[in-house]
Amino acid sequence: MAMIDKEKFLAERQKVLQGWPTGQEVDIKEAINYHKNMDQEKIVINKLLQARAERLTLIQPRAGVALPAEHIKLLKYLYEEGEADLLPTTIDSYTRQNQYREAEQGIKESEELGRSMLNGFPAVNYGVKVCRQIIEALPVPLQVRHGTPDARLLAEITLAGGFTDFEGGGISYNIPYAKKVSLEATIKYWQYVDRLVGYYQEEGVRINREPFGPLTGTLVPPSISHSIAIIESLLAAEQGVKYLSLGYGQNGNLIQDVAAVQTLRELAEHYLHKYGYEDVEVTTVFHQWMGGFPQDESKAYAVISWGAVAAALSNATKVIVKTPHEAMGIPTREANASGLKTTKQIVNMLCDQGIEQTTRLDLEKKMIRLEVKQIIEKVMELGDDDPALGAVRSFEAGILDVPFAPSSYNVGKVLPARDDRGAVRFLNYGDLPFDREVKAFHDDKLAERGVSEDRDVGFQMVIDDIYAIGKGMLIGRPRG
Amino acid sequence: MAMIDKEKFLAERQKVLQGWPTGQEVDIKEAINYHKNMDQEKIVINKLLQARAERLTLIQPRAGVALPAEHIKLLKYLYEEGEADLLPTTIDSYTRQNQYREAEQGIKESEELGRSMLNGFPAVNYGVKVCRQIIEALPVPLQVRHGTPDARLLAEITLAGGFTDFEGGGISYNIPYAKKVSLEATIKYWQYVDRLVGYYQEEGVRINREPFGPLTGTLVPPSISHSIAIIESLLAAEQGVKYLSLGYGQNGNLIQDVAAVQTLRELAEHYLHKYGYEDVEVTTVFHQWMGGFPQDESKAYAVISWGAVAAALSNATKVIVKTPHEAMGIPTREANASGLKTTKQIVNMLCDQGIEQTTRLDLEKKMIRLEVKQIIEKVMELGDDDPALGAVRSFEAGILDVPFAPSSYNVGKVLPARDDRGAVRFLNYGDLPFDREVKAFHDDKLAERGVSEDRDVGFQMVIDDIYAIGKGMLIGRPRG
Amino acid sequence: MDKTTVVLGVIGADVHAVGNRILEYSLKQAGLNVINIGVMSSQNDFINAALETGADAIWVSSLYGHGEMDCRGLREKCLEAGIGDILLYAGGNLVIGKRDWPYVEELFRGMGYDRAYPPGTLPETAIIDLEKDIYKKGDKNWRPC
Amino acid sequence: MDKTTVVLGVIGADVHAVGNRILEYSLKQAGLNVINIGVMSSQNDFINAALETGADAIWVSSLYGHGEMDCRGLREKCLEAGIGDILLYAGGNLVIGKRDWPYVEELFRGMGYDRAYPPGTLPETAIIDLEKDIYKKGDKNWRPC
Ligand code: B12
Ligand code: B12
Repeated sequence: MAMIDKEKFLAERQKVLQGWPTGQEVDIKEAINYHKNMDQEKIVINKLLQARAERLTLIQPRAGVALPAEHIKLLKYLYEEGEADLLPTTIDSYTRQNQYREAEQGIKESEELGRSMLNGFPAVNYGVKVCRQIIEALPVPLQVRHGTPDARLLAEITLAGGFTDFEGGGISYNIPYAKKVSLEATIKYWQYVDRLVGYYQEEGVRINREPFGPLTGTLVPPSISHSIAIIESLLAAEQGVKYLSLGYGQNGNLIQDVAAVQTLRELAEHYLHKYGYEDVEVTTVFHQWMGGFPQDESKAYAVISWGAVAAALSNATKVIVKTPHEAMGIPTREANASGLKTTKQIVNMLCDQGIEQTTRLDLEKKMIRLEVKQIIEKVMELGDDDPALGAVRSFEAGILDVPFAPSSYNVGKVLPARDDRGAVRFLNYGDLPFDREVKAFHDDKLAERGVSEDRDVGFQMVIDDIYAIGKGMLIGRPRG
Repeated sequence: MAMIDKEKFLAERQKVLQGWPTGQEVDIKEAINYHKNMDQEKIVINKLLQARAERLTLIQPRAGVALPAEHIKLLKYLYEEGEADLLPTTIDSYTRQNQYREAEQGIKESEELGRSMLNGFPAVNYGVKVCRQIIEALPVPLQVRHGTPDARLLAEITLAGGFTDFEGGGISYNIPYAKKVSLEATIKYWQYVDRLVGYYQEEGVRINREPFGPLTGTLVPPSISHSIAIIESLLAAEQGVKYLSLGYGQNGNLIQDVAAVQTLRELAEHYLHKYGYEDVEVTTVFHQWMGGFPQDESKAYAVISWGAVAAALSNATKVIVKTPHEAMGIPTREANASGLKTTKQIVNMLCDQGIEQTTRLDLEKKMIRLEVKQIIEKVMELGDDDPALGAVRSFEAGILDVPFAPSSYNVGKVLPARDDRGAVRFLNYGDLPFDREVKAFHDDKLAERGVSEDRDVGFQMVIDDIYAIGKGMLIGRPRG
Repeated sequence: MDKTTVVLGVIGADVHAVGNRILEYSLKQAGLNVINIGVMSSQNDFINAALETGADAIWVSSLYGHGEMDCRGLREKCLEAGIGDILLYAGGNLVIGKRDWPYVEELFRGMGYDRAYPPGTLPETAIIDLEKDIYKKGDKNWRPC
Repeated sequence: MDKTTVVLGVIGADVHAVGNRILEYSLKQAGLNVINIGVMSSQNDFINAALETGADAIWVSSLYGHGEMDCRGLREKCLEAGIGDILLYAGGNLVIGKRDWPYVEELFRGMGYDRAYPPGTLPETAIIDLEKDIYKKGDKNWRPC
């Protein structure tokens, strides 16, 4: 695989744009012009690169409702009251499944009931013009956040609509977000998206791309999410993407989380260089704990704060913020702003403190590097140095395997569990291509926990760990 | 000074108990019996020593209202809903000034209005029996928390009333809590309190004593509060106290805070042993940020969480918890429980993570040890090895000097400011007995900040730092 | 006496898989027969699975917020399919946003669900209810735990 | 034209000293004459300082929660002392607990205070008000900032 041929790409575009009537509004030349006349302040990558240079951590919420006027109000509020540095537009689940008819129905019901019946903003249904209304109504740059296996039309419409950052990837928006969509297909869909971004790039328009780091958000060992982020980086770079934000979902053990963020950029740059992409800029994204939250809001604030601490100390370029309503449902705007303000206070208080490179931190980093190397080498071997082919074959073979993923294209043998300090380890390796050293490390760590809890290392630990943070702990210790 | 002679002590007791009619209810023999029949679960030191052994951090709120029934309800709620491990009874400000008449007035107004018109529980006015009602109504142990320069009667009544832990000290409850009460006087008053605790101890009743660590709560450098805690430890040990919890108020830089807690116990034990007290058990108390809080509750949660993080990582035996209402006023019970739950979640998530001894941590610890040594040596020299005399003379000479203290017995020359990482340093040494090495260290650290902020090191930094946390930062950087 | 059979799945375009795994595990641990149709299941998937296996109950999960739209009409579909009296339970984060639970419960009862569960419900709670409901209906006297 | 003189202090058994220091510093920076009687000052301490210095205003701080009780009657004492028209400001955490500000403001206005300030007020805000009030009273035309 190389960069998609321009002619072929342009031909495919015509088909994609027919997916829904609003596709016809997209005129890419006009869109490029629109972007070129945009205020520099409204371009995500400008803010990200500045933050990276100044070693700041920016804060960004998740937010999206069915009706545009409400959506704008919501985002304004999150900027003004919540002090958000970057804003999102989270897309609803019907749109994510290309079910635009259901989305239309959701819009109607929302209009009738006067409250959002969709869990996000249905950008495709609204089209380019409405997207631009949103962009223009807000003083900070906006990103599209979703979870769409086939986001070609969504990308066409939102990028033409003035968004300067687009989340997702052929793996990261399939495996955790779909059941029966083939990986081959989604990688192709996302090569299209990347090619579209690359096309804008060729024309001098800088769009940032962000693979979805946290995957299923639940006890994902860093080497798994890092490997997938790296493969998606290579796939994106191949299509001409120059700006990448790579994400990682907090696991809760500070040292492991810091090690993860620090190695994420380092490893991504390493492999990008190795495969000949010298001019790609990498920034990092830290997601506050993505698994089950405590119901109690005061406890949720603690989880949010702890995520902010790890984001700040690991010096992630931005942090995606949870809210005190997380366990209950889509947050009110007040709850959303609350999560932001808590995060802002922590990030501000910690930005000058730094963290030292300690023995334990070094060890975590060493292990992540080792594991990623073993995975990526095998992926590239299976794919004959083509990351797309490598990814498809590796998922088939269980060389790549995401815990708790709904996709039938995921083998699903890997099981994670926390060790005695709360770091996430492998309980079951499935078919991951790890050598003895790696396995001995994880086995030892879990054995340690077994001893300290006086029980067998096993599946009950996984269950207990899934519930743990929601129940006020980090490690799912046996009760009583 | 040595232990107060028993006869003299018993004679003084008779006078003290005449301070207010309820004093007559105190029958110390009966009280000793009462304590001996108390459930082991209700004795503070049992819980503290167990926590210390298991490396846990217990959580405790501040709470007190005017009316006993309301006070009991409040504490029950903080235990049941707030998951408090230890409970307080915070005493109102009139009682703290021995203004029992004004307290009586406050009780009346509270009864009439149906809401507490006092900022705490007036234990002296209620007497022994009501105290015992409180103790008996609750399943966990209780401590008296106040700020009383002359707490002799309060101690008599509350200890006879079944409390097993008593906060305060001749210095720490004078300098930050009084204006014109002589230090000589308060040290004597508190020798009485310690002697009373020592008396119970001789009779086999274990009462814990806790000097008030945070002092004015505002940018107090660790070596100042440590020195005072050590002197109060020696004073207490001299009167037969065997259990001491030593406190420290969070400053906000994690490494400095961890260094402070770790050295606090180490140094206290060192000096206790040095002066011949081998059998005193020392536990530690971490106070979440004691200075001005942000008005915004979400931001207050962040400050609370960050305090909980430092408490857990430094492995303090207990943490005293702030609430999201801190900047506004005495918290509702709900807000109080919220602060507790946030803290509990953090402490639970961090209890197994630990923190490594790093270069920066070592350096902070080294500096604290050095500074404390220079202060304590000078204090003991001035006092001819008598800590009481040493304290009085040292405050006169500015060898001991607490920033922002209201007392006219405090020289008040010392000025603290944050360095470029937020650690609290000395901007003005006043007459502190520091050598060149110490001063060079602080000067350098502040010069670093000056350079990074491109402004002179000076008083404006102090003002900015006082406001900083309340305004969402740690370091008071120049605006604009 | 047959084992009680439960059809389990996550309805609509919802991909939240973790709770579904745990429910399956817990139901099996409790000795029930579980047909897990997994995430992204349509109303028809539920009906078909129930028809094929002669299930006693359908447990519908909805986490992602579209539960109100997705779950509507399932009871009617059951009636059409001739299994009108099958036990219908729903759980998860059934509506969008944090809403008063009694309101949501009423909503789902109105839609023909026998029981609905708020966020954070532990499987054990619902398994005990299931036992009761089945006992009440009188066709089985099995006790799951 | 004389400098404006403000008597500053913290009333009652209140020892909160930090805000008092900052207020003194800010008032001086703004060019005012400040008589700081410090923490733990009684109503008489305020009156005496105002009489001695012919002050234009009294700034009372109360942080610790007993403000409602401690501040009551100060206006009457001023009247008795023959300085009934002196400007009286109060600020800090004036009552116990987090209460609606309008309620507290009304309470203090009712007690004869010209102005009352909620927690977190910056000195500058009140200094500007002071300028206005003094200007309105017409006895001085000095502008502090
Ligand atoms: C992990 C997670 C994800 C992962 C899911 C990975 C995967 N494939 O499984 C990812 C990141 C992919 C994700 C995506 C989305 N998510 Co999500 N997610 C969560 C989160 C944090 C935890 C869910 C979880 O695993 N919990 C742990 C398990 C054990 O608990 P459980 O799922 O609640 O199930 C238990 C009980 O509810 C109960 N139960 C469940 N069903 C039933 C049924 C019956 C009959 C009974 C008796 C009991 C029962 O028993 C289960 C076991 O104990 C929740 C919030 C939370 N709970 O903290 C949000 C949450 C569910 N997600 C939400 C949303 C909106 C989304 C997205 C639309 C948008 C987004 N944020 O990107 C997409 C949806 C995509 C789609 N099409 O479904 C919202 C739903 C909003 C609402 N209802 O108002 C939530 C509540 C977060 C929030 N507050 O906004 N999410
Ligand atoms: C530091 C502190 C202490 C220190 C004080 C050290 C010292 N001697 O100065 C210590 C630990 C000793 C302490 C003790 C107590 N405290 Co205290 N303390 C605080 C805290 C955390 C910060 C105060 C501070 O320094 N702020 C920084 C300065 C710069 O701000 P400021 O004081 O608010 O003043 C500014 C403005 O308010 C305004 N202002 C103030 N007065 C006036 C007047 C006018 C006319 C104007 C225009 C403006 C103005 O300008 C100032 C400068 O910007 C506050 C809560 C908070 N604010 O976060 C509680 C707080 C004031 N304390 C409180 C209480 C109850 C107590 C105690 C009774 C009990 C206890 N917790 O131990 C004792 C009281 C002892 C006594 N007799 O007074 C309560 C008061 C409750 C209420 N009003 O409902 C508070 C609000 C905490 C709480 N939420 O419970 N405290």
